[in-house]
Amino acid sequence: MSRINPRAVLLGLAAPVGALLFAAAFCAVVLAVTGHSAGDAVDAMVAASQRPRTFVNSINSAVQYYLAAVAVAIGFRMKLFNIGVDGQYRLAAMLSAALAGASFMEGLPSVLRVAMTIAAAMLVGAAWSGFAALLKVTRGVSEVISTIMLNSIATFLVSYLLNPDRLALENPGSNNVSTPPIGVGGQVPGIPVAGSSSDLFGLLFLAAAVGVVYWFVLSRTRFGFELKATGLSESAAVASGVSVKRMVVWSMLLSGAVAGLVGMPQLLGSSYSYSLDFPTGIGFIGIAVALLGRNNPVGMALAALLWGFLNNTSNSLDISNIPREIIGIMQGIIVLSVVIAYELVRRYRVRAEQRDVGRALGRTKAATAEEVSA
Amino acid sequence: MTAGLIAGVQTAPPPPQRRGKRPAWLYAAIALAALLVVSAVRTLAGATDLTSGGTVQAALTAAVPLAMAALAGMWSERAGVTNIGLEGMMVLGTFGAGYAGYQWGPWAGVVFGLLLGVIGGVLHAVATVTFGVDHIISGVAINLLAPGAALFLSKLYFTRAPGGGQKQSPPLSDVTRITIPGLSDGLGTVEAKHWFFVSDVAGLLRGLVTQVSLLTVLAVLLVAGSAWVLWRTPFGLRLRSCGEAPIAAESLGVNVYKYKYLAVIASGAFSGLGGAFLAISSGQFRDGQTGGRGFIGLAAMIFGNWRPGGLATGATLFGYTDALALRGSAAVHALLLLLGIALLVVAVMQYRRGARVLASVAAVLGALFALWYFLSDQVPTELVGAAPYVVTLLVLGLAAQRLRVPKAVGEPYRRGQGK
Amino acid sequence: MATEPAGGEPAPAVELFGITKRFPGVVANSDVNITVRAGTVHALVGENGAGKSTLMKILYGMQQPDEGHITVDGRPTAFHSPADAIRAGIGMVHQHFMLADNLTVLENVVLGDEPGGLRLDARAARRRIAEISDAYGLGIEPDRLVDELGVGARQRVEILKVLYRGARTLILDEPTAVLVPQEVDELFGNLRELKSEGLTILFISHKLDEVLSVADDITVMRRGTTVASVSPRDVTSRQLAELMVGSSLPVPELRESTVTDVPVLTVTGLSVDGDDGRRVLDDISFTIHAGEVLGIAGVEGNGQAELVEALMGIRQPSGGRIELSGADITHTSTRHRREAGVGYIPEDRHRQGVLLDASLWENRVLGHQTRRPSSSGALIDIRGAKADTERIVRDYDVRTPGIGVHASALSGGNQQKLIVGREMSGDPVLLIASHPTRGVDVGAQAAIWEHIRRARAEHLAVLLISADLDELIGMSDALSVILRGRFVADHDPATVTPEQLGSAMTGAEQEEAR
Amino acid sequence: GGSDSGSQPGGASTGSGAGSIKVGMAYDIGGRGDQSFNDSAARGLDKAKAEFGIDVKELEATAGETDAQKEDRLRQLAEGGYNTIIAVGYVYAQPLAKVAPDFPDIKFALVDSEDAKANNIENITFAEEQGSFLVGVAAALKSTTNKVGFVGGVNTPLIQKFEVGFTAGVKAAKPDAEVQVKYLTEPPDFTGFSDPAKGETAANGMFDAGVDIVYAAAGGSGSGVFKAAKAKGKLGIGVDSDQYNQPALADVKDIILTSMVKNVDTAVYDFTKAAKDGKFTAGTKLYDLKAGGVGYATSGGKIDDIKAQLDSYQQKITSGEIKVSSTK
Ligand SMILES: Nc1ncnc2c1ncn2[C@@H]1O[C@H](COP(=O)(O)OP(=O)(O)OP(=O)(O)O)[C@@H](O)[C@H]1O
Ligand SMILES: Nc1ncnc2c1ncn2[C@@H]1O[C@H](COP(=O)(O)OP(=O)(O)OP(=O)(O)O)[C@@H](O)[C@H]1O
Ligand SMILES: [Mg+2]
Ligand SMILES: [Mg+2]
Repeated sequence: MSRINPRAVLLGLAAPVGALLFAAAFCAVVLAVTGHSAGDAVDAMVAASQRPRTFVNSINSAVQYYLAAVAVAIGFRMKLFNIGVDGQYRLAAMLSAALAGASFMEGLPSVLRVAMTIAAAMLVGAAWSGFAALLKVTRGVSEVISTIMLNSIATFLVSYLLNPDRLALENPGSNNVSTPPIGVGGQVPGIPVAGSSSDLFGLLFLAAAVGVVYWFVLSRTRFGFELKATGLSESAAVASGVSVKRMVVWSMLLSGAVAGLVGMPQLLGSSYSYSLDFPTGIGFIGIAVALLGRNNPVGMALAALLWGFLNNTSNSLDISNIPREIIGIMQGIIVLSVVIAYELVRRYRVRAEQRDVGRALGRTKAATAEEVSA
Repeated sequence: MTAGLIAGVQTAPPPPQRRGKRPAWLYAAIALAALLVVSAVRTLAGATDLTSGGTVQAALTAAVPLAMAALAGMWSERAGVTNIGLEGMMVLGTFGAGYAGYQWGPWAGVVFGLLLGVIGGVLHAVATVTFGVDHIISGVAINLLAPGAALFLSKLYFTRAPGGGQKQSPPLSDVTRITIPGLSDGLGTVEAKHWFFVSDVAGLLRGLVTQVSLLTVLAVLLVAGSAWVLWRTPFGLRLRSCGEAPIAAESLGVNVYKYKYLAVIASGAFSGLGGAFLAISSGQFRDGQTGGRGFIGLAAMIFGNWRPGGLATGATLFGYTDALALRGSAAVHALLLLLGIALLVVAVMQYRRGARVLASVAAVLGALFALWYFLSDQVPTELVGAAPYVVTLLVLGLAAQRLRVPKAVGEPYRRGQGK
Repeated sequence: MATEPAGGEPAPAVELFGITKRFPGVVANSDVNITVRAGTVHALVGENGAGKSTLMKILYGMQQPDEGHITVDGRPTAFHSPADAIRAGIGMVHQHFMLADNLTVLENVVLGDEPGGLRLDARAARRRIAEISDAYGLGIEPDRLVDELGVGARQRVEILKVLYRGARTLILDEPTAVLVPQEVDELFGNLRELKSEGLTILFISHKLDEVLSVADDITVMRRGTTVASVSPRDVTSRQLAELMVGSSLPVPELRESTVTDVPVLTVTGLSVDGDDGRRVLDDISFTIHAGEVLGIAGVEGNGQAELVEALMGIRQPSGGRIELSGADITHTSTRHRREAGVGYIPEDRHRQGVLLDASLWENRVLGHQTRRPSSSGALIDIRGAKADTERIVRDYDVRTPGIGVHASALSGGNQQKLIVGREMSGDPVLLIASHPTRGVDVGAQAAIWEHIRRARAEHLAVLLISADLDELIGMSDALSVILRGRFVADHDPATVTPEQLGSAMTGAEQEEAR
Repeated sequence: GGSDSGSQPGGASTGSGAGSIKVGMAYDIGGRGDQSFNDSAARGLDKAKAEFGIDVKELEATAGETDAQKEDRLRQLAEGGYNTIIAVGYVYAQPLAKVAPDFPDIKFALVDSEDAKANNIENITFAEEQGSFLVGVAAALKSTTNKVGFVGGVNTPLIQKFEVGFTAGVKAAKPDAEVQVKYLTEPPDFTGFSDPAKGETAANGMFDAGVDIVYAAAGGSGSGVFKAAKAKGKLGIGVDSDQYNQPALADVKDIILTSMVKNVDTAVYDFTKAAKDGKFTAGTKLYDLKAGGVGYATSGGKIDDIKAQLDSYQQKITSGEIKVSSTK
């Protein structure tokens, strides 16, 4: 839009900020009631925020959350709920780790190795989400149900494959099982940060690029337009020449491909192999982050940072004798109150807009009271 | 579109004509035929566990929380509110049962579990009914919030309780389990003979009369009671009308908000009960105990076409595969053959209905499963647990036909805004 | 029975005093006063958006007035919900059907007022329904699923619902909109029957001849207030219409013929099967030439929707051939057809025509996302789309403060104008117009007709489907009647009357000929 | 906790000046009160605290977290002045490998893993297979049906060590006995350690198939196994600590034949004591039968009659006459 409407900006900020404040207040009350000091909690979090290591870890977490959120958001744009990002990234990380660690990769140039690993992960992610898409377009099976099932099936498949008889390494004496380690040439170097022992993920830039591409595709391309149109009204989209089935397939595939990336920063920047303790559950965090960021590329980045920070303060809270479980409550409250706040703001905006239309058309009586009829 | 989201079948055409009720004998005949096939496979594969009383018993125990979750989903969706927050509400139920159960006995646990589920239901109702938030989004939020809250509370209350820990409650005592003495043993004797069909029926019956928890009995009553309330009472009619045509209901003086609230709260109560049953039957509240059962319950509800009988069947099927998978892989191996046969039956049915492509897909899959059975001795242990999920996908993908979603499910409703 | 106050005239069945109702941005009713005599048929007329439905919803307790009050049978009342109104003996049949398809007729009827205590007494309900159905000759089977009923039957179920609740005052909001003339006659027969039983009827319609034939009193509304109360004996339908709009009426008409001999759309032997496998279109053939408008008359549900969908590529035909300017497009996609120059004004604009939660310029892109000026290549040309939206807003007189507002903020008529403007852009060769002026007020109607006429003069071929027979007759160069999925008659619009069309549409004509 | 010493979890007691050590403990998922592995470690810590009056701080892992977060946990302890740090669980191997070199003055213990080596790390490992071997012998000797069962919580190499040892023990005592094996879940689904319902179903399946004794190496799910045994009048074998004496299992203690004890508490206590006394030694410290790191419990008296046989097997293992493999 040509003009920046201050009201729109204000309203856009009101919801998340209001929800955050509400969640913080709620948690403070919970802490106080259960005999903890909210002040200590704040101190602990402030202290954490000033520690370079927490900073790095938060950003690194955020990078993964962001990728997961984008994957979720692609579907959300057309009201398609890819709950299966979790299974998709785990399977993708596992298989691409096996590929990256395979001995024949050793001879290849580094860039090619990394590119192949990432491409493999995207393919696997897309293939796994493709199942859900296929079931939906051919058989009308809700993707909510099928992706939930596929998540569980992915778990079993990964444990089947992560076995010395198959893709994992024979590693006697270790209590962990993992794929062959990825050699230096297959790794993505991190960015050192002063005062922190861990580096920022090099694939931070990949996440940023994904964000830019996401923004561009959705707001500037025909595909993005059709995705949005389908989300707003499937019937109108069909009448306008959009093939909804094709949109379902493409958005699921794209979502799965991005989901495949979720495990890459960790795999290529820190773990260098897929093992039993590879982080899980990021797909579900992605859903929360996408909701919080309203599928907006910048909004999701901020939300991912918030989530990353919150999840990396648990150690500090623990040290200060604040139950870190409060973080879980806080996150739940944030999401619940933010969606309610968005809804309230949306209603307010619609009414305000209609009032504007009415005023422009001279149909409103001059001094009608601010009737709010909802 | 949200309306169709949770629906199992969305693009499939509406069910053809035959909408009238199918007679009870038909269902009985289908059940009988299924039992015959199962017992044939049991005999052929020598997998006695396929129809043993123990399996039935375990299946029943596993099915109860799923059935409660499915019932919860049905109540909510019949009133037009999609509820994927079932999982979270179940988590609250498990905690409630743990909290009250270890202090005041299992029935107090049941009540508390129910009450905590209700809190989850109220949250969902406030968000979706009062504030018109997208139902799926609200459900996701509840699924985030509930485990966080349960964990926080469990750390608070259980850490210092004897036998408890930060993530688990002290042990809970079980409710009474009933066994019909003479019958149970008699059937056991017959079952042990491994006669074709006869022993299978005996096993089935024995499972139903041995060590049956009062909670299971309660669950059966709740399923039947829900059917009665929703389909035989004015209350039920009004509630269902809110899921089919809320504006029409409103125009006849039905307070749609009230019924939606009641339905979602009932949904919370059933989820809470499901959670409580889970905690009590496993003797403890534990963090992560629900393990996605809320979602499976939802799948069972769709499988059951939003009807009590159907969802009970769905829940039992999941419970059965789950029980088999846990009890031993020999029976799961036989399950491959069973699955193969079932798929071939589906193929024939779809072929007769004219769905050629579907029929061939089913046939090929069926043949592959059968082949897998004949070419192997057992299913790799890592894959055994996947059985319930694979079966669900196959059922939804290949067999689900006449699913009828409540028409207004998932749609926002506001009073006085009907066009 | 209406209560008789001590002596003299019976109290009016309903009186409305100074009713005012505001919606954000709109004053739907302002200071409305109406008196409805007991035992009469009272008609309420007015343009779209004049506030008729709102007023009736207030009377029925579905909405609460900001100011004013209501009396029923002389007693002041306050309705907080339809339940209150039902208790006071008021029933309403809404402008749009209020039925749950997946419930039975019985369930729909008794909903909210079920016989029996804890348990629903289905037997008692069935008996009551049969009684009422027989008493007024409604012919209703209580155990059918509503899903299986046609419009006429649904209408009767709606009336039965109201009677079942013992209503003494019936509100009928545009009950005839979806009925064919014969069904309208039946309905009016029912209404007279009800009146003779002492019931009071409030009746809303846009069809002024109907109003004149059935009403005892008429109230005219304009811009949210009552502007006149007249007796049908004293006015003509023309005068009534002018009261409604405050100016003289436009008439749909095509001046000189512009029909060429260049075929644009040629359909041969088109057949379509419905979702349930039944044949809904059977062996349809026709040709539309450049500069020609082909009108299709028919009762809703006789295959028009499927014909349009088949032509647009939304539904696959099971047989036959569709040619656009000589090219076979039978199996091409909707997008391809749109790119080939097919414009489409869908019958349900909210479902198919606009994205309510998107801005006007995004709505301009809809359906044109592959063509200039909305897009270039795979990219959306935002600047081009915005500029062209400005043009449409100007040329088609879309009343809006800007092109950035969401479509939901516009009134229905203005949304429709935007759609027409969009579908006319990019020089279409064929326009498929389904009820292009439905729910649009007379001013906008005239503008839309004018745009169609102008494009026709520039060799546009038009397929026009409308329930408004005057519009069909006035705007078409040729007319076909569709009945049960077949073309059953062709008429010359220059000579045919609405009555003739009506009987052809219901099949009465065929039977006579036999 | 198991010892119910009234200790404040996570609370730092006021050090009474003894020595200058402050102990930081990083638990695996489940933490204090898991009635299992972590609890055992906690008991050791409680004992040390009670005896030496030292300052302690306990933190624990969250499900699904990354190595970086584990590393942060260790570093926060180190930076917080805790100079004696115990990492409980093999999941801390990689994180500790990164942390230890940066804090050469701090003494670390890593339980259950040799994957991180440094001259300030003591690797505490246990010969679970040896302890499991002995309870396997007990199971075989006590079984009347010649069928025994093994229920593992999650199918990981660590739990496989229990299985392998158990099977070897059974076969050693009765070569013709059959061992049925079931894992409740597959990683990364770790709910198998906390789902008693699953344990019960699996155990019931075994009992129905004629098994009469089941060894539950399944953490918290073990209670389900015992519940099934109790209902069916069969026997169960506990794991990690002497489960006969666990308050949470009081209801079912009478069917607990024995338990394979893994004395994490002893190891933790020993390590703490050594650190306090300045006797820390880096490198692997194997807690096997010989060292008293593993063994079997006799509470309840159900194996008193076969004690002699068990002792002779124990003797053979400690003497090296029997070698128990730890992998399949
Ligand atoms: N719930 C509502 N919120 C906001 N505005 C409304 C609402 N209902 C009606 N309006 C507006 O009030 C005005 C009167 O509408 P109403 O439906 O009463 O018109 P009507 O006379 O029945 O028109 P029609 O002939 O098209 O049915 C219109 O401008 C309409 O858009
Ligand atoms: N249900 C509703 N909820 C909110 N606003 C509504 C509703 N219905 C109509 N409006 C608003 O009322 C205004 C008028 O809408 P409506 O379509 O009824 O106007 P109208 O007077 O009939 O105009 P037209 O004659 O052009 O159709 C618009 O601003 C519209 O957004
Ligand atoms: Mg209008
Ligand atoms: Mg109206």
